[in-house]
Amino acid sequence: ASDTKVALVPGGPHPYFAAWENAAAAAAADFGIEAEYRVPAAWELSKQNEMIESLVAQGFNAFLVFPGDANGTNATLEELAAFDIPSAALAGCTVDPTAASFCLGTDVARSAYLGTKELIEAMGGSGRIAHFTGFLVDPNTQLRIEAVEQAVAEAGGGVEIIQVIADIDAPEPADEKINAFLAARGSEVDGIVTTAWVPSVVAATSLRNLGDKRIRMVGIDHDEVVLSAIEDGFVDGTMLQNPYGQGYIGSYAMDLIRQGCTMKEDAPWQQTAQTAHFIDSGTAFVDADQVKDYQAAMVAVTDEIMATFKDDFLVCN
Amino acid sequence: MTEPVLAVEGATKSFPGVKALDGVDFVLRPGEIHALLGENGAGKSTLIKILTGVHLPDSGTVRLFGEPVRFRNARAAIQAGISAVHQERNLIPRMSVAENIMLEDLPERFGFVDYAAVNERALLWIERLGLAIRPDQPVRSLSVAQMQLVEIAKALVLEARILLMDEPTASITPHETEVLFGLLKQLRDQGAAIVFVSHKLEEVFELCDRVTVLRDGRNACNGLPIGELDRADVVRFMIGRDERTAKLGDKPVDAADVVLRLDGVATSLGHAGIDLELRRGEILGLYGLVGAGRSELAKALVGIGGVTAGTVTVAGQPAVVPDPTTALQRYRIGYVSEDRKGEGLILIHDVGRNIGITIWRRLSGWLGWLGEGRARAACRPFVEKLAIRTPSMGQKVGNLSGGNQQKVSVAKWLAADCDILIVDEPTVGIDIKTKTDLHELLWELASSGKAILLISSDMPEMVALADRILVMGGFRILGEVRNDHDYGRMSTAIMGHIHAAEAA
Amino acid sequence: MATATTGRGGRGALGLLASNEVGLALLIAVLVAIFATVNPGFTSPFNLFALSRVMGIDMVIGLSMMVVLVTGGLNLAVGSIGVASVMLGGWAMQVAGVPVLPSMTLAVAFGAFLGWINGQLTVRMGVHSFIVTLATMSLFFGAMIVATRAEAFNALPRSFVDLGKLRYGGFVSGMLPLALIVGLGLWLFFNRTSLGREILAAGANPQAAELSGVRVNRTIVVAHALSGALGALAGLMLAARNGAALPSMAGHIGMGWLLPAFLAPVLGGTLLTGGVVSVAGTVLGAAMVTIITNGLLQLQIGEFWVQMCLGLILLAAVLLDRARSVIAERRRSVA
Amino acid sequence: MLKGIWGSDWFGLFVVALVAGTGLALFQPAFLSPFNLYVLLISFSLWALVAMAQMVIIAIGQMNLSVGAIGGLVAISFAGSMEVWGLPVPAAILLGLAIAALCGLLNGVMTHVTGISAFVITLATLSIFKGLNIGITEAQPFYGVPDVVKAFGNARFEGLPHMLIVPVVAIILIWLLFNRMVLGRQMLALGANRHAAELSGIRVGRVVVIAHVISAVLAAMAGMLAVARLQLGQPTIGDDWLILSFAAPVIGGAVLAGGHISVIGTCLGVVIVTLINNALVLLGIDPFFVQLFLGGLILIAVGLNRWRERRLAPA
Ligand SMILES: Nc1ncnc2c1ncn2[C@@H]1O[C@H](COP(=O)(O)OP(=O)(O)OP(=O)(O)O)[C@@H](O)[C@H]1O
Ligand SMILES: Nc1ncnc2c1ncn2[C@@H]1O[C@H](COP(=O)(O)OP(=O)(O)OP(=O)(O)O)[C@@H](O)[C@H]1O
Ligand SMILES: [Mg+2]
Ligand SMILES: [Mg+2]
Repeated sequence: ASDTKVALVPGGPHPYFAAWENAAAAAAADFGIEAEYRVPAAWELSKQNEMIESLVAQGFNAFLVFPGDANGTNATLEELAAFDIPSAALAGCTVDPTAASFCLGTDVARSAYLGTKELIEAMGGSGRIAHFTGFLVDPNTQLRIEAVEQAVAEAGGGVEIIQVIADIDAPEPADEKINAFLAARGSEVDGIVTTAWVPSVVAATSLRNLGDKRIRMVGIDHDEVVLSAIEDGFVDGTMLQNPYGQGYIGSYAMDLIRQGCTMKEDAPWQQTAQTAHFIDSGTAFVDADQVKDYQAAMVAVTDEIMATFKDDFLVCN
Repeated sequence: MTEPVLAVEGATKSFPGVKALDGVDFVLRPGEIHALLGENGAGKSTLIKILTGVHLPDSGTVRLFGEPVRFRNARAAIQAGISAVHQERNLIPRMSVAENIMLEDLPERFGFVDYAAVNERALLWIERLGLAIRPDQPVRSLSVAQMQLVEIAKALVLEARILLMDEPTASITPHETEVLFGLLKQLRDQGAAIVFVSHKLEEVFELCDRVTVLRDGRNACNGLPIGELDRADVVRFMIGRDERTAKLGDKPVDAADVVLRLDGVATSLGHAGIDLELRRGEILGLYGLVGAGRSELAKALVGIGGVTAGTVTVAGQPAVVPDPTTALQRYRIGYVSEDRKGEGLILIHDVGRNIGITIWRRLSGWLGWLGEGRARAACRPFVEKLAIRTPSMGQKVGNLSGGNQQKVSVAKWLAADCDILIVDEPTVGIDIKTKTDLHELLWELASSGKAILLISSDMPEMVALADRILVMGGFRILGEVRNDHDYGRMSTAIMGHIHAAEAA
Repeated sequence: MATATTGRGGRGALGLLASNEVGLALLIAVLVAIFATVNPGFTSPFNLFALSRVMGIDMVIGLSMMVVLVTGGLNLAVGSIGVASVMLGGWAMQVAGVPVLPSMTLAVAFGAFLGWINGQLTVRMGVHSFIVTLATMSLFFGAMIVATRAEAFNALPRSFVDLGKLRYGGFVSGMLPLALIVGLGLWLFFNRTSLGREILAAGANPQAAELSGVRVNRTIVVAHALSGALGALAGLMLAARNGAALPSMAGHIGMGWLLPAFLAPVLGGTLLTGGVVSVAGTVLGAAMVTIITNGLLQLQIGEFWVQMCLGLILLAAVLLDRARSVIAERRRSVA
Repeated sequence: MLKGIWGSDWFGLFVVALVAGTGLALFQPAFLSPFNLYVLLISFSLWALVAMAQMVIIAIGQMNLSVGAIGGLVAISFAGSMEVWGLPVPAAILLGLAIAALCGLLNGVMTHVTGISAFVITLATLSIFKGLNIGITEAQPFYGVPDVVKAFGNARFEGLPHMLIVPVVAIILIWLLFNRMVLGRQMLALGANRHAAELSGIRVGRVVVIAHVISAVLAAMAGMLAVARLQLGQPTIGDDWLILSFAAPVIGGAVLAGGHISVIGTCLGVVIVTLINNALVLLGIDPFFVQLFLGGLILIAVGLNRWRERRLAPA
């Protein structure tokens, strides 16, 4: 057993992160460390910062943080570093230069890009797309908007984005706006790509209510509503991530770093728009065929990363 | 002797820094109108508030038909058959006159308010009080006097056995007072017990049967029959010594030195063809019945409600007054509002801050710097001059007695040291002693070269103070009376102008 | 004769005890004592530093709302103004290469300007500032998003970012003394200048103030401008702490600040109806809330139950405070 | 009669809404499509209840910051009780209303007994109710909403959503309350001048508590409608209600200090805000400009209304 006490801190209360709790428990048992999942009271950068600061005071000595803001969280991680407390960005990345040892998660831009590609394919290579996404002030939202644009551009002239609706991270406004959009342009639009949790759920529900299988849709994340809409054919697929793997591998890595390992510079890092130290925790497009056993797929990815993680990314003596 | 309906024994009530009541006894019998008198701050309203459940006494007992009672809220008192007109206005401005009058007990039909019945029953009392307003009119469109009458109607409509009236006549004119007195006497003869608070001793002698006087929260006398007393006795009970008549000496008025002049002024409030001259050293009276438009004219002069035609000349120069700030700072015109609660005072601020407001700019130094001590020091002389009864300069004005609030409202404008001072009903609710002082003060101000426009519904006051009296009605000037300080002649002349206009 | 006109009669020791500020101070002392015993981490230098930093920022946010509450209005756009001004400041520092101090001044001036717009709109349109600032909250924020494309300025000069790390005596963040100085300034403003007194008078009873020669409209505009400037200052403090000028700093359209903004002054005894201000109360109110939040986060409470406990403690605190003032007031009037 | 309408304080808003609707219909024909009108009515249903919940408290001169938190707590209790305990729908509705009544009772009793401003009390209870919500759900939605409820959220009759019935009934009752019932008049009197209301023998405590209960029940109805509409019990339901709950009544002419509200004005306030939001989507505004337009349009709508009022004033 080691004295590592790692905190897994999401951006706020959100179903996406629920798997972190199990991951933390599993990691604690498997690696003989302490690992706890701690949720800020509200989805707000300053709340998260306060949370992290108070966790330091409680003796946590390693942090896995979903950045409340890709830029803003850096200052906090830097301060942790000043106290020799290692940290890493989980699920989403902080922007370089950063004190985070690595970013283990989903390349949001790539996920949006791939999702759009899948959508375009489902539409048969041409048609009009709408993009529903989250808060504009979230730097990830920009990346997603750009990634969708890029995928569309690469598809040639046949595909066109007819509308982007942002700032719909709360369910009631999302319902209001998505349905208004479908009312106004439902007949024009051929495909919908959503790159945030709530819009995915709401759009899937709306398509189901309309009984509309003409409009194709690719969502994001693993909400039950989206998954069952995929099964029933209202949604073509969703871009899944691997939150459990993030929490589990992240805790493992933190313990090793606490024991003196350092990050390898010439590791198989991936380069993203935000950071040069990105590790893909697994992103997969899940359609009706895989929706039943997507979890197994993710476990496989997790195992695969675990198998080589220490050798690939760390220098230990 | 008849059984008392209401008896107070040894009532005591303290507020932070003040002992408002100190062992007061009071006995009210059926079929009497009982005067409750005393200087400002003597504790009259506090006693009334104890009887209506607004305050609980610290000690002492209240007996209703011999049974000890303890009213925890106003509702309890109302249910026990006590209704009251409080000194402060307590109306809901946006609601109609009728609904305000009936608020204690709105008639219902099938679970809904029966507005026909509301209006009908309210109208009855509106008419009995001689009020010329519609029951469905919103209260906020009324003048101060009309609101006071609505407040009275609100108390009368309950037809309670016990009626407590805290200065009901403070801001109504003699005419309405007459009507009210007729009603009250009628109620008394039907067996009601009425408590009547007033600073107008003439009214007390006309109306009341017995007198209780409070001084500094104690009984100065307890329920003496009025027939056994004369005015001097009552005054002695109230202030502990003999009444003093105002010493108003000779006052030069320079007829050539016109400081304020209106020529054919019309205002957006409805005035038309107003001509007026106010001279240095002069006290010019403005008399009229309720709704004559005197207060409105005063407001127009300080920039509230624009002048739409004619010219205003201040100190020989044509003047445009866009707002009260300009009136005060540029033309040195001040206005003491008749509505002290709404427009005169800042009830949640302390005495010092209320009096000082007009002079802060003048007192302050670099960057507007103004120390609390300096500001208060500048106000202190006025607190003393008007004998404002307050534990300190830091007392909230809202906690002062009604009369003392009025004094603060006047003191503020004395401090402002204006060349032209418009005073609107300045002595409403002020006790006789301070009233004398205030009259002398206004006289002194005029003697020292200020010009004063006095709006008052108190005819004796008008006759005592004014050099000339303008009679107003229907937002016009009806005529002018040169004052020879003879009450009989003056009141005949004034009423003559009013009746002439009514006849026309 | 009871015409007492001297000094502060009727206050005394009990009067002091009855005051809201003393009540809050007592509560804070009790809370600190409890948290310090229950959790040793609470008094660690790291925690004290972090706590004092958050406290300082929340105090300025609270003060920024307070100056408008005094007029009987409110400013929903504090967060929007804070973010918009800081983004301008960030741009000046990072892109335009303006030195730090002038950039900060620019940001504060811009905040004052946006506040001035709020004030002017309120006065000119004659509608409640609630509506005006509701609209400008979106308007200012929207303009900021359009101008910056929601991109953060994350390469701010070192000397600016270091302000966030400033510490005194090893455990007091520089933010706290700054907030206290601002508070002192505002106290002087409201209690020792004619303009400050006029703002209070106008807030309590605009008609009476107007008739007494106070330019009520001007006091409203001044208060809003001051609020904007303070909002910008809070924004700068937060930007220094975050090491970047972030569009997300105050949450969605700046609404993330509304809670601390209202909480501190209202707990501190500033009336929502205007006319009564307590600068010390606002400062102490902000302190109390940050201490409760911080202390609570360190107790071992199931992570999803923290928010409910926060509500319960807050409720308990205001109830205790209320009981104290009722008892003190009663004693005082009997005495 | 006509003159009464012309002079009423909501007429200007009505004109503004009409102009906005007409303009929108001209620019974007889809605005008048049955589906869009249905979508608008759905939004109206929810927001009208939310606005009404706040309006009742504004009427008594207080504020209720916990409207959204109560709505959210009821939403998850409603969905959760059906999913976890398998409660039949009517029982779940009753449970939701009962919880709301309890929340309202707590708010009302606390403010009245302690005399602490409702702002502070409801801020604390906001945290408690939201905290309960998060504590129970751990931020996970309840998915097991019965089909009847889902169907109700989607059902329409000739283009009118079934759920519209809830706010329509509520609006009529609230209108009657404030315009025709003693209790409502007492609420307004209390809001205008608490002291005067007390002196008039109004049982202030009772009125305050009832107002808070009514407010909470309205919030609960909004919460349950949101569940029916979203077809799941989202813990985040209610998080976004606060601003709108104040905005609609105040745009509709309510005096924030209390004593005056307009039920029709509040509804028109909701209509205007809903129209603006709809327009921003229908006109395909670049997302970066949405907030800018939103703020500008609110300002213009309120400005137009004010301008009309001022023109009317001297007449
Ligand atoms: N709520 C209060 N708080 C503090 N002091 C009060 C309060 N109410 C009354 N007082 C004080 O109690 C004393 C008696 O006041 P009260 O109103 O009974 O006088 P009053 O006889 O009615 O005078 P007036 O003729 O001026 O109306 C005054 O000194 C007043 O300042
Ligand atoms: N002809 C009228 N037109 C409109 N309002 C009138 C008229 N007559 C009376 N009023 C009412 O009376 C008020 C004007 O009275 P104002 O206060 O100016 O009279 P006043 O002469 O000062 O009398 P007082 O102050 O003694 O009541 C108005 O506010 C209005 O409500
Ligand atoms: Mg009195
Ligand atoms: Mg008058």
